[in-house]
Amino acid sequence: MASALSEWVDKQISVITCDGRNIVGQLRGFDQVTNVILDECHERVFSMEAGVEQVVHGLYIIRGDNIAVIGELDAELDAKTDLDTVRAEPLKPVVH
Amino acid sequence: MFPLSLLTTAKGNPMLIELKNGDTYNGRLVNADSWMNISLQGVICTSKDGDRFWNIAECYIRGNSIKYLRIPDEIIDMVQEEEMPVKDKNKKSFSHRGRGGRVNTTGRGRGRGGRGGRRGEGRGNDGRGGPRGGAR
Amino acid sequence: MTSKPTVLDLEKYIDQEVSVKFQGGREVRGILKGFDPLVNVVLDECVETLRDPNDAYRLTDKTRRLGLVVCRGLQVSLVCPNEGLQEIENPFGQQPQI
Amino acid sequence: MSEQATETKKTTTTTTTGKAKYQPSDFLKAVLGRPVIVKLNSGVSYRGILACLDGYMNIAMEQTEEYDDGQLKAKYGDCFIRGNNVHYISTIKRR
Amino acid sequence: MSSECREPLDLIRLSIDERVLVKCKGDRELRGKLHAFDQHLNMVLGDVEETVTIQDVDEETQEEIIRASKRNIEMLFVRGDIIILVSPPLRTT
Amino acid sequence: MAGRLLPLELVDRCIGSRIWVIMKGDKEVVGTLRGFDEYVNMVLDDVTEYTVTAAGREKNQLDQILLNGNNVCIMVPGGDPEASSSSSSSSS
Repeated sequence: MASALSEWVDKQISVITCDGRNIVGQLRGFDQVTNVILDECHERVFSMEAGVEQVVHGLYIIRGDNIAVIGELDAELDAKTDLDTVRAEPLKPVVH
Repeated sequence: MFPLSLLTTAKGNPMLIELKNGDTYNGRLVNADSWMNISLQGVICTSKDGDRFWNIAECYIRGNSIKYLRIPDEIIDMVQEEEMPVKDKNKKSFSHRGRGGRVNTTGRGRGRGGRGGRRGEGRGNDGRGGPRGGAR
Repeated sequence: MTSKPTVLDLEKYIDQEVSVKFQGGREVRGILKGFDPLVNVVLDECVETLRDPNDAYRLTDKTRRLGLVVCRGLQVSLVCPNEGLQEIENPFGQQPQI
Repeated sequence: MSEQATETKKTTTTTTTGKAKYQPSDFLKAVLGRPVIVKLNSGVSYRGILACLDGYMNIAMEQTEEYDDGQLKAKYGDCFIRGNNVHYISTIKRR
Repeated sequence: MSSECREPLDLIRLSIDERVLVKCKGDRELRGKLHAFDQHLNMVLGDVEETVTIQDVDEETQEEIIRASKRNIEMLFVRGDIIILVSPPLRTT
Repeated sequence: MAGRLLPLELVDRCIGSRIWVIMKGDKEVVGTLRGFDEYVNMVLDDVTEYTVTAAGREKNQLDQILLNGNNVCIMVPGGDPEASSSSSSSSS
């Protein structure tokens, strides 16, 4: 079963980790347990008081058992959203 | 490209590893295996809340206790070099990598300010995830 | 059973003091007496650093003595020698460099 | 605990001092049909008659009573408990 | 005594197309008709009533209030690893 | 010690005597080790179960138990928590 991720290689994806963080970056590779290579990635930190803070991180290997959600980033839609005006509660960690 | 082959290529390079308990480890990668078990040397350990720091000569980290690894950007170019067939090695695609100085890197993003909350049983690892032990 | 070498050969730390951290937040230190490829570890004169009852990942300065113990490899997150382990000031200026 | 645990033990390892060994698989065979207490990692415990058990410590019990912090919370005619939550299975002392 | 129960999952097999009680992690209980299950205990339940027990502390009186919120779901896929206990409700007292 | 000590050999030598088992969470168990399997599930006799909370150590006696080895962190041959003292000393 070709993994859905293979279509997104070299594309911009958004990952939500089990500790509630949101990391956006270019998918460079992945493996069977969904370990993921994210290049030129940055973390989006949401808060109710300020706009979305984007923290540049660079090259990441994220472990599959720490990933909750992966989605392809819609570049146009993302460009249109003004992250400075976005206010949101940060996600809580997954509870096992 | 496989994450574990990228990791192997990164041997000898500095990297940052955050564990599931929230501590981060900055050090040089000495060795890694197929379970992502890792040994680092010249390590600085930062506590979960970013308020305490330790110097450690060397440490063994178990793969399944890792959240993520941050490795220097150049490593990925080294791996692509190896993978690229010889003929088009010269016309290396130069996507605007913006590899220059990093802009407003404020480090650990949301890592600062402990996540707190009792982890309780922590990662309740339910033996069902991996390939099945016994015949079913 | 064939002992596939682990990524860190613990042999060189035999009879030295090491620290072991477990999944879920427990942490102990003791003299390394033995180990196996699954990183089950034998520690002598072992001492556990107790944790904050409300936060399993926050250590207190309270400890308890356990003596000769076997640490279960399945739950081990980290092993490091205590030789050269010392707490330091924030070495990162403003944020961790890599 | 995987499937092999319930097959007859392939290698019978006796202790270096030759002490009688009572393996988990022996316990599982001996406890079938007897009243037991099953404690889960969450602290909740179940008292009932152990009907059957498999290599993952999945448990089927009858006339089960659920206790949390010593208080009776529920009763189940038959119930299945998923093995990964089990902390221990305990026999009940013959009074 | 009970029918010969060779394997605990037999108890679940006996409950196919019957209503069952499924107790899940996170103080959640599901009551519904068991259509299918697999060895990971992933389940398909029909005509389900979900009960979530919530504990909150009343700010003024500081005493603990326990309330249950219920909802009905027509068809539900339940992932096996959140399941703690399964019981045929007919015979629960 | 003769040569390097294999951890599971030490546990094997403990069969027939008391053992103190400390789990990943806040649970501890002390009993006489009867046997264990390759997953270190253990059969214990005359068991005392401890649940350690901020309030203190809650004790409970049990007859014979099969302890799931999945969350076992530390095993102390012969050890018994009543004997050991919990002292507060500055961490090294």
